[in-house]
Amino acid sequence: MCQFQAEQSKIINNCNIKGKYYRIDFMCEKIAELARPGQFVHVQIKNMGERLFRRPFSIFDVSDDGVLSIIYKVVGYGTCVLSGLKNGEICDILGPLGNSYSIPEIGETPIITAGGYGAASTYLLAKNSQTKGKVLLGAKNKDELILCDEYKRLGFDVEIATDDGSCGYSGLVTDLLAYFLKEAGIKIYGCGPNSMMYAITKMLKGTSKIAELSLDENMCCGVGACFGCVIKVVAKNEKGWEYKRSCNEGPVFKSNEIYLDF
Amino acid sequence: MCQFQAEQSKIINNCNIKGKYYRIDFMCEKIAELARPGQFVHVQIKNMGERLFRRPFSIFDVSDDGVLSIIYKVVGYGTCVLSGLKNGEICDILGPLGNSYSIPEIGETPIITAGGYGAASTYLLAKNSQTKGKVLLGAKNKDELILCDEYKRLGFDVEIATDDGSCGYSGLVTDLLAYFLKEAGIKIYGCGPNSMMYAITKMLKGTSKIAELSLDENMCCGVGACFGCVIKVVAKNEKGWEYKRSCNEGPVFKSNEIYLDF
Amino acid sequence: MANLTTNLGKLVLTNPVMTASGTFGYGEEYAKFYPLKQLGAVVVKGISPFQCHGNPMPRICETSSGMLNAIGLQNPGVDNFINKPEYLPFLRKAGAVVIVNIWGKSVEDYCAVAEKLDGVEGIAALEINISCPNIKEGGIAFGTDPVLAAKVVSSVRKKTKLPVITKLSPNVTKVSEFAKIVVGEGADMISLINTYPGMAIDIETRKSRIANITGGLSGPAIKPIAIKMVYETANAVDVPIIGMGGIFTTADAIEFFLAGADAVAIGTANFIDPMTPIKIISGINEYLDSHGYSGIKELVGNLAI
Amino acid sequence: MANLTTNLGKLVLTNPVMTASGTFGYGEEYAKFYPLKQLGAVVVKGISPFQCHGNPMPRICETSSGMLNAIGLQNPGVDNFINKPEYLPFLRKAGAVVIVNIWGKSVEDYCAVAEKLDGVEGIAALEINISCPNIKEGGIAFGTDPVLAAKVVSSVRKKTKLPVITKLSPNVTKVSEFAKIVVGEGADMISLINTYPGMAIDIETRKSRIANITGGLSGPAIKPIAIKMVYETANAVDVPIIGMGGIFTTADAIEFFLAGADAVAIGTANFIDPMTPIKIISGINEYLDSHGYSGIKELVGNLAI
Ligand SMILES: Cc1cc2nc3c(=O)[nH]c(=O)nc-3n(C[C@H](O)[C@H](O)[C@H](O)COP(=O)(O)OP(=O)(O)OC[C@H]3O[C@@H](n4cnc5c(N)ncnc54)[C@H](O)[C@@H]3O)c2cc1C
Ligand SMILES: Cc1cc2nc3c(=O)[nH]c(=O)nc-3n(C[C@H](O)[C@H](O)[C@H](O)COP(=O)(O)OP(=O)(O)OC[C@H]3O[C@@H](n4cnc5c(N)ncnc54)[C@H](O)[C@@H]3O)c2cc1C
Ligand SMILES: Cc1cc2nc3c(=O)[nH]c(=O)nc-3n(C[C@H](O)[C@H](O)[C@H](O)COP(=O)(O)O)c2cc1C
Ligand SMILES: Cc1cc2nc3c(=O)[nH]c(=O)nc-3n(C[C@H](O)[C@H](O)[C@H](O)COP(=O)(O)O)c2cc1C
Ligand code: FES
Ligand code: FES
Repeated sequence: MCQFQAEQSKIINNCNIKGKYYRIDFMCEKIAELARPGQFVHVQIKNMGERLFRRPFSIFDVSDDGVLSIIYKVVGYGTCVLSGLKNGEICDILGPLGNSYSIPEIGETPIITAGGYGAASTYLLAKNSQTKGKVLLGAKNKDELILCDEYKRLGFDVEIATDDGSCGYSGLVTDLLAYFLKEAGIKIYGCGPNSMMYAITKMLKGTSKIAELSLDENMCCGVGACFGCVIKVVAKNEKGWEYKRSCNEGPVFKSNEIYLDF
Repeated sequence: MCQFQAEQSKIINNCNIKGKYYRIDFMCEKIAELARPGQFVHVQIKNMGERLFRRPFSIFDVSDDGVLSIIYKVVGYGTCVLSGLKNGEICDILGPLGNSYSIPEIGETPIITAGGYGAASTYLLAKNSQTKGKVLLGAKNKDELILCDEYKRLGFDVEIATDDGSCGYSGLVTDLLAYFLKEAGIKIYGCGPNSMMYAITKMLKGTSKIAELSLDENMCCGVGACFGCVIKVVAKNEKGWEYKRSCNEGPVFKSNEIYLDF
Repeated sequence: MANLTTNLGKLVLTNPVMTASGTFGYGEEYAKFYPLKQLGAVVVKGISPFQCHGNPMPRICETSSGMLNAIGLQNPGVDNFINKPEYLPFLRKAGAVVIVNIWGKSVEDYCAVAEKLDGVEGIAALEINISCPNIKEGGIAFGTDPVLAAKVVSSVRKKTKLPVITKLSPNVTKVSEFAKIVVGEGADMISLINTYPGMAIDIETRKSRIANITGGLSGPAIKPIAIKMVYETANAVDVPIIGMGGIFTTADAIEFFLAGADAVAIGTANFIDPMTPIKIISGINEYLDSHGYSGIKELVGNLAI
Repeated sequence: MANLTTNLGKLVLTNPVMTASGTFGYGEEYAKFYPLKQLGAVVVKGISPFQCHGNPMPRICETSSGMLNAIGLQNPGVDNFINKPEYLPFLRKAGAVVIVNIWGKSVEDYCAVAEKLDGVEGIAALEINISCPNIKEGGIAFGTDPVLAAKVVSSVRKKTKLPVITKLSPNVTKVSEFAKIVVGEGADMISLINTYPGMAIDIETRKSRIANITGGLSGPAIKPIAIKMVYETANAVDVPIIGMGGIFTTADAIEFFLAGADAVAIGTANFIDPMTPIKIISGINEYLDSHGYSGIKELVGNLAI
């Protein structure tokens, strides 16, 4: 059972990294110490007024001296307010929440498939992995591409796919993944839009490979209390599926657990 | 009929003047130009989140170059948020609202009785008055006393009453007023807590003197549309009174208009 | 540019944005901000056969994303409304489309106002308020009792040739039942929602923040309730629906159209930003254009299920 | 230090602060933040005789100062609840005072759960949920029909020796009528309010933000409605009242006590700040001390009129 807590965390850096993407660093010692790859934090963004919910973000990186970092994209009200917060301001953070990716065993080559801000979720995994592998980064176009250099610096091969071909392969990042599927000794990880995760799930149906995929669902409590964030997983009952809480039993699910109803 | 408008006004100064009292200056040319003594503005304070209402404040002073100033006391949520706003931020201001004090005629000596932030409401009156007179300032204690020097600089005599006697007369400012009541040629003005205004009203009942008193009521629209801010005024009907909107027919009422039901 | 013309049965408006009764006085105040004829219609504060002083103070307070009010329908009475220059004559001169919100303490009262207003120049429709939570007699009592609701509407219907809107109370289990009843009695349109009964207490004085003890809740807080009730009602009756409750932005108004409202009314938002109705009119235009709709009608009830 | 001991008939709690059903899971998650026995009571998510998958996603969305949910009462069923280590056995070990919220699609369902729970160790009371707006059968249908409400309560009453709380729906014209009815049928306590039916639409996708189309509104937005209903109910019945709806701060809780609630429950606020109930327990203590009350009882219903 995971351990987590609420921590009053001071912002020590909050800056634009590219286009709509920002990086924010918090002094957040207790959560940083416990964090495992693939887990997330639930952030109470200050000054959101009438909007009540916390916002979930993957833990991008943690440092030994208690810094917890997030990479976030400004997509709506909360992330917009977040981008305006200043150094020194305090946010209440819950974490580390959810389950985590399993670290590749020695001899396993990790193949990380990530789309958009999904790339933030798998960085700590790559960092903690003893074997270097590949990162397949997908984005709409080259301006939406993030973290290439960071993954390269970890010693990972980075391959790129953009929808419009403005960088790397022109097409879906799952096309790139398809090339590697037959290779032995690989371990597939994925984080990105749910449609991408479901596409990977489909690709793997009927093969013996099992990916670890992180799914995005709107979250309310973030800790497993409200049942607001469920996804369908395979179950031995009359329907063939049941709901599991993506904040608690997830966000990382095994591809053979994920139930596809389309 | 009064003229008023909404103006996007930039904060050019917002600083503590004493204890819980602040002064804020806006660049607010159109409203400043129209402002008359005793009128107020209705300020939409930024970042109030789930609290919707504007907050009403007397126009303390205006300058020829379009600066409108307010003196405010931090008493609750809105005024607290207001005190945190920075130079350069914009507030939406409605004004100038309400009626105004009549300027003393030549030969009339103004006696201004003010309590707390009420002193802000009568400053422009004193400034525009051709005859200098007296200002009777009331406060709980000397730390709550504001604007003495400002009134002196206008050439007014300032007399002080504090509840605890920590400065000037020990007692109610209305006791001071009582001294002057018999003098000829005076014109009484008042602004302060409603209880103080009603006390003055009572003092004047049965005399021939008529004061102009500014009353405070919680306001919603501030322009006369909601009927949320009414006070009882004397009327020729079976009840002897009717409600008038303090934002529209007020905030300044003649003491012989004010209906006392206690 | 999309076509904002709004057909509410016989009543044709240049656009679907009105001001909600009681939040716009008798128009004079907000006429200082923009010409009233830019509005689809002005719905004036509730008018009764007699003059009414309203409730004691305090009458209003802020709540989370909303407000409570218990004004108590203060109004000059129907005769003053018709004759005094600052009321109907002012609105007529301003060229406003005027809808008169009417109320009374008895069925006879409602009829008396309707009768007096019938044939008076410059009135486009009547809105029967059977849903005010802030008066002791009348108001919400009519709007929460099916028999009384039917009686008021059928009686008023006989006294006027004007289109009759019935304003429903949200304080019922199934608002669409009331919609069906009043349409059956001759209501040409439904408007909803009125404020929801509520209360707030000052924990220092231990008094209710409203002298009347309870008040009516309005503002964004109640928008989800209003949207649900409009959706339910639009699926139950065939007459035009005027939706309101917490509309502050263009997006809020669009939500009401998608839920099934043919027109919308702006209430509490006027108090915060007097320009709200005008901003929303142009916002609707932009939304229609950018989403490829040629007119408001295409939006109404166009929810994707 | 004031005395927070709270007497709810036979049920005696160390303090008047509970967690509201459905907002606290089965306690396990929030037990990571503080020991559950610090709470007056834990009210668990609604339990039915059968396992229930709940509604499709999306199930939740934010609204102004509130939220909509249509979880659809997902739950493991009464047998799993009693036996699986993560449910009742966990709560028992944690030393929590447990109130079980129960529901069903028929009167028989309600009785079946009540019967199974009767005599099981570690349960302090049952809360009959006749007010969930998010399921097709049962739920709110029972809470908005006086005859059905009476039937459910009288039937459950016969199946259990535990104190029975009835949780009322706000979606009625006069909630105090329902309070009187269920008290007449043997309810030992009343809790209110459950969520209010609502809806929100995404104007880009034109879809409801909730897959179930409508959901239940909770949070500070509905607090004025809840306060009013508690006030009305406290003046109508003599049994203890558990008040809830938008309690986020100590001041909110005090408002409920002044309105007439004997205890309060924290719902939506848990999602925002898990420490809310604990902060409010100590906040109540401070308020009582600083205002010279020796116990919570002196505050209950002590509104200055
Ligand atoms: C486990 C998890 C990890 C995530 N990690 C990251 C990350 O590392 N970087 C990043 O930029 N984003 C991440 N997201 C998505 C992020 O939570 C949303 O972009 C953010 O909540 C949007 O908030 P907003 O107020 O700007 O948008 P709005 O659209 O205004 O939000 C409205 C509501 O929808 C929810 N919401 C909107 N988009 C999403 C989404 N894609 N996923 C979940 N909820 C959403 C919000 O939380 C809020 O409740 C993650 C989501 C989950 C579930
Ligand atoms: C015509 C007029 C002129 C005023 N001039 C000044 C001035 O020059 N300087 C100054 O400091 N204050 C003035 N006030 C009072 C000022 O409006 C309130 O102090 C302020 O609204 C408090 O807001 P808050 O959010 O801090 O308090 P809260 O208590 O959090 O406010 C809650 C609600 O009560 C209303 N309210 C609270 N106190 C008052 C009050 N005393 N009068 C009216 N409404 C109130 C608020 O507007 C708000 O709607 C004036 C009031 C009126 C009616
Ligand atoms: C201060 C105030 C006064 C109101 N007076 C009336 C009225 O006289 N007649 C009426 O039918 N509705 C009245 N209402 C209800 C509004 O017309 C509207 O139905 C309600 O406020 C919901 O809309 P909103 O949330 O946009 O304000 C009043 C509302 C407020 C806030
Ligand atoms: C996500 C969620 C799930 C809920 N589930 C239940 C439930 O299972 N049974 C029940 O009686 N009430 C349920 N409720 C209602 C709450 O217990 C409470 O009555 C309501 O939310 C009002 O309180 P609040 O505003 O503090 O949240 C639920 C509320 C929410 C927000
Ligand atoms: S967000 Fe509440 S259970 Fe997952
Ligand atoms: S505040 Fe609306 S009429 Fe005065």
